[in-house]
Amino acid sequence: MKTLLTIRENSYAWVTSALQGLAPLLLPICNKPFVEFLVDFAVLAGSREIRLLSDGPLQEVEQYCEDGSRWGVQMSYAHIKESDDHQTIFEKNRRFCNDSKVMVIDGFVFVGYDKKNDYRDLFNSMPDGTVASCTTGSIRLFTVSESNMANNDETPVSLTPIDSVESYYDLSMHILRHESSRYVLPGYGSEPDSYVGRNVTISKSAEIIKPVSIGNNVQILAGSVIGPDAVIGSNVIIDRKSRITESIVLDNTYIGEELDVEHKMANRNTLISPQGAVSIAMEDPHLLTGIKDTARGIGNLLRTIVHTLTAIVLILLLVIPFILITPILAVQGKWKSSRKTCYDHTCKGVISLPDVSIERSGPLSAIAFALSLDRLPTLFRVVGGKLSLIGNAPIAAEEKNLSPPAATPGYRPAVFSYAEAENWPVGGSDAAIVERFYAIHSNPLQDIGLTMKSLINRFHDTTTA
Amino acid sequence: MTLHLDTSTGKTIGVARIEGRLDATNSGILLQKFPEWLEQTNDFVFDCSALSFIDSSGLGAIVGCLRKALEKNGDLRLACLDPKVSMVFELTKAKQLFSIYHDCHEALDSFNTGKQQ
Amino acid sequence: MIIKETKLDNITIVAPVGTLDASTASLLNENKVLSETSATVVLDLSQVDFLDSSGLGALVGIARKKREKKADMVLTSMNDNVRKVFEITQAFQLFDVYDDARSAAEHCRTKTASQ
Amino acid sequence: MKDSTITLCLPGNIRFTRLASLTASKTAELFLSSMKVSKGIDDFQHAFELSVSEAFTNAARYASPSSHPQPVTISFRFEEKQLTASITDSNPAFTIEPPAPDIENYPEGGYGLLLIRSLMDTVSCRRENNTNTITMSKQPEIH
Repeated sequence: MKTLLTIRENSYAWVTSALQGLAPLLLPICNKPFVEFLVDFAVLAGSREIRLLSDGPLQEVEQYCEDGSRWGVQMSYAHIKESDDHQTIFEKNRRFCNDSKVMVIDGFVFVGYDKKNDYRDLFNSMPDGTVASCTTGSIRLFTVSESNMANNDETPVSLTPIDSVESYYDLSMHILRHESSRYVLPGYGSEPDSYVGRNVTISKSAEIIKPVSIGNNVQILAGSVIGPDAVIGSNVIIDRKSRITESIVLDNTYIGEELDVEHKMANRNTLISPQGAVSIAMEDPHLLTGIKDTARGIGNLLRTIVHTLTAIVLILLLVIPFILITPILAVQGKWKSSRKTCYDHTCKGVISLPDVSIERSGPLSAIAFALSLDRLPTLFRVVGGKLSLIGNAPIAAEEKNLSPPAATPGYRPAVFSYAEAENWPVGGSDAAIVERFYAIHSNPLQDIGLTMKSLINRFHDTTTA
Repeated sequence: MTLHLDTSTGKTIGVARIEGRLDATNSGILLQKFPEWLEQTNDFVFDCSALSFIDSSGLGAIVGCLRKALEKNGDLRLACLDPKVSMVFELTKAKQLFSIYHDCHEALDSFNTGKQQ
Repeated sequence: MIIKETKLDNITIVAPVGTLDASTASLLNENKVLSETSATVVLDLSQVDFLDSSGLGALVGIARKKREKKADMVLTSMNDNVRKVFEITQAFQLFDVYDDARSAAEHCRTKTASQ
Repeated sequence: MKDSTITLCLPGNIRFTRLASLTASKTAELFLSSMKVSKGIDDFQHAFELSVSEAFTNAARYASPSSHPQPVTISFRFEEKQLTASITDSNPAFTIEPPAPDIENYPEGGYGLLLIRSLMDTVSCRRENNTNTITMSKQPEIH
C-alpha cells in the first residue's frame, strides 16, 4: 500500500491569515505537526511510500519531513495544479501509484484513528472506494487494475475538517481531553493526559492540572496555573501568577504576569478568541510578546558597549584594593586561583576562565569578598568581548548532566549572573528561570542596575554573615 | 473624551464616550479629566462602542477612574465593549472589577434598579 | 547537450540530457518540436541533472508560446534539485508535472483527442 | 583548509557557465568534507552550484559583446563556519534589486537573484573601482 496526501492551498489559507508565522502543514495539534499525524496514520495502514502533493509551496514541510526515514518510510513531494481533479492527480503520479493499492487522503482534514487498531489488514481487504469523507476531504482506496468502486459502510476512521480557527481549537481540545491515548503525542508522558517535552522548568509553586501538553524549552514561573486543558507549545514562557485554561499557547510566545488566558489561543503577541475568530495584537510587551530565538542586531551592540564601559569603571574602582589585598591573601593561602573551561556564547566553542575562590575567614578576605575582588580577573574578559558583564552563570563544559546551553535560548556567559542579582541560589533550576527571564526582557541600562544589585548582594552577604 | 450628564432615568449619571485608541499616549488625559468629572456626579457610564484598542496603560487609567468613583460611593460601569477590547479586559482580569452592559440604556437603567451584572 | 526525441502515437516526448543553464537554454529554443510546431509535447526531465533560472526561463517561454497556439508542454520526472528551482520561484504553478513520461503522453493524447 | 581561498578566472561568456557552477558544487563538497558534516550535503552543494550559476550568468550576460569578453573572477573562501563565494566582473553598474517576477505573466527572467537570496544565508552586492562584486555565504546545517 502507498499513500498520496493531497492538500490544496485554498484549504489551509485560513491558517496563513489567522496564525501568522506558522507553516500550515506543520500546524501543531497538541504539539505535534499536522502532517505527522497523517504520516503516522499512513504507516499504520501499511504504507512504506508516501507522496505529498500540493498546489502550494512545499518547502517548509519538506524541510521538516525530509526523506521520511525518521518514520521508516520513503517520502516524496510533487506539485499539482489547483484545477486538477482526482483522475489527473492519479495520472500525474502514475509511476508512483502503479502496481499497488493506493490510499488517497484528500484535504486539510484530521484523520481520527487509534494507534492500537490494525488498519493494514483492514484496508488491504477492503474493496476500492471511499473509506471516509467529510465536507472538506476524503480517504479513498484504489488500485490501478480494478475499476469497481464501492462505498464502504463501516467506517474505521473519522474525518474532521480543519477549516477555521474554531474547528482547529475544538479539535485540539477534543484530542487533549478525550483521545490523547489514541495517538502518539510528543513529550514524556509519565502519567496519562500529561505530555511534557524537553528542558521544561516548572516552578515549585506553579500548578499543573491535567490534561496538558507542554512542548520543549518552556518556563513556567512561580504561582502559575496551567490547565486543565492547556496546550503549551515550544519556547514559551508563562510568567508569574498567570492562568492558562482551555487554551492553546503556540510556539515562541511570552505570556506576562498575572494574566488569565481562558478559552483562547495565543500566538506570539496575538490573542485569539476561537469563537468568531476575534483576534487582537498586543502592543504591550508585558502582556503578550513573541520570543525571538536569539538576540541579535543593534540591541546586542548597545549591550556590548554598555557592558564594556561598566566593566572598565569597575576595574578602575577595584584595581587598587585588588593590588593591596590579594598579595596578602595569596600569601595566607586564602586566594585560590584555578581555571575552568566553560561554553562560550555560541554554545559551540569553549573559553577558559580564571576561577577564584576566597577562603572566607578573617576580615581581609571578608573585604575581598564584599568587594567581589574574586571577579576582577574575569572582568577583563568583558573588555575583550569574550564575556558579558551580567547574564548567565557560565556553564562548565564538563557538566554533562546539566542541560546544554544550546537548549537555553539567549545564553550569555557572564561575570555576574541575573540570579545573583535577584539573590537566587546560583545553579538551581529557579536560577535558570530568572536568568532566562532577563535574557529575554532586560535592556542594557537595566543590566547596569542589576550588576550593582549583585555587587550589593555580595556586600550584604558578608556583612550579615 | 467629553462628559455629558444624563438625567433621563431620574438620576444624574455622567456619560463619557471613549473613542479610538486608549493607550500610553492618551490615557493620561483621561486620568486628568476624571477628577473634574467627579465634581459633577459620582456615577458614570463609559460608552466604549467606539473604543477600538486598549493597552495596559489605558486599562490602568479606566481602573484608576473606577477606584476614584468607588471612593466617593459611586460606580463606573461600561457599555458596548468591542470584542477585541473585551479580550484585554478578560486577559488582565479587569473584567471582574466592572459591571459591563451591552448598551448604554441598559447601563443607565442599572443605576436605578440597583441591579448589577 | 543532446536532445532525444521519441514519439508515442502523435505525442512527441522530448528528453534533454545534461544541464539546462544559460549555455544550453538556446538549444531548447532552437528545437523544432518545442519551439515551432503547434503540437502538445512532453518534456522528459529525467536526464536533466541541473537546471538554473536561464533554463527555467526557456521552459516558461516555450510553454507560453505553446499555449498561445492552444497546445501545451507538460513536464515529467524532475529530480529533487530541479524541483527545488520550481518550488522557490513558484513556477510550479505554470506547469503540469507528471512522474512518468509515458503516462504523461497518454494523458496528453486523450486530452487533445477530446478537445 | 581553514582560510583557504580558491580563485577561478573565466572569460565572461555564458559558454563557461557550467564550468563555474560545477566548480562551485565541488568546492562546496570539499568544504563540507573538512567540516565533517554528514547531513544535507546535497542541498548545500546544490545551493552553491545554483547560486554561482546564476551570478556568473548575470556577469557574463551583461559583459560587453566584444570578441574578447571581460573576465569574470569567482573566488571561494573557506571560513570557520561558512563558505563564501564572490563573483566579480567589470561591467557597467547595474541595478542589484530587480522586481520579483510576477509568476502569473509567464516571466522568462528575473528569477536569478530570487534564487540566490532564497538559497544563501547572506548576499551582498557592491561596486568599487569599476567592478561589481556579489558576495554570498552559507553555513552548513549542523544537526
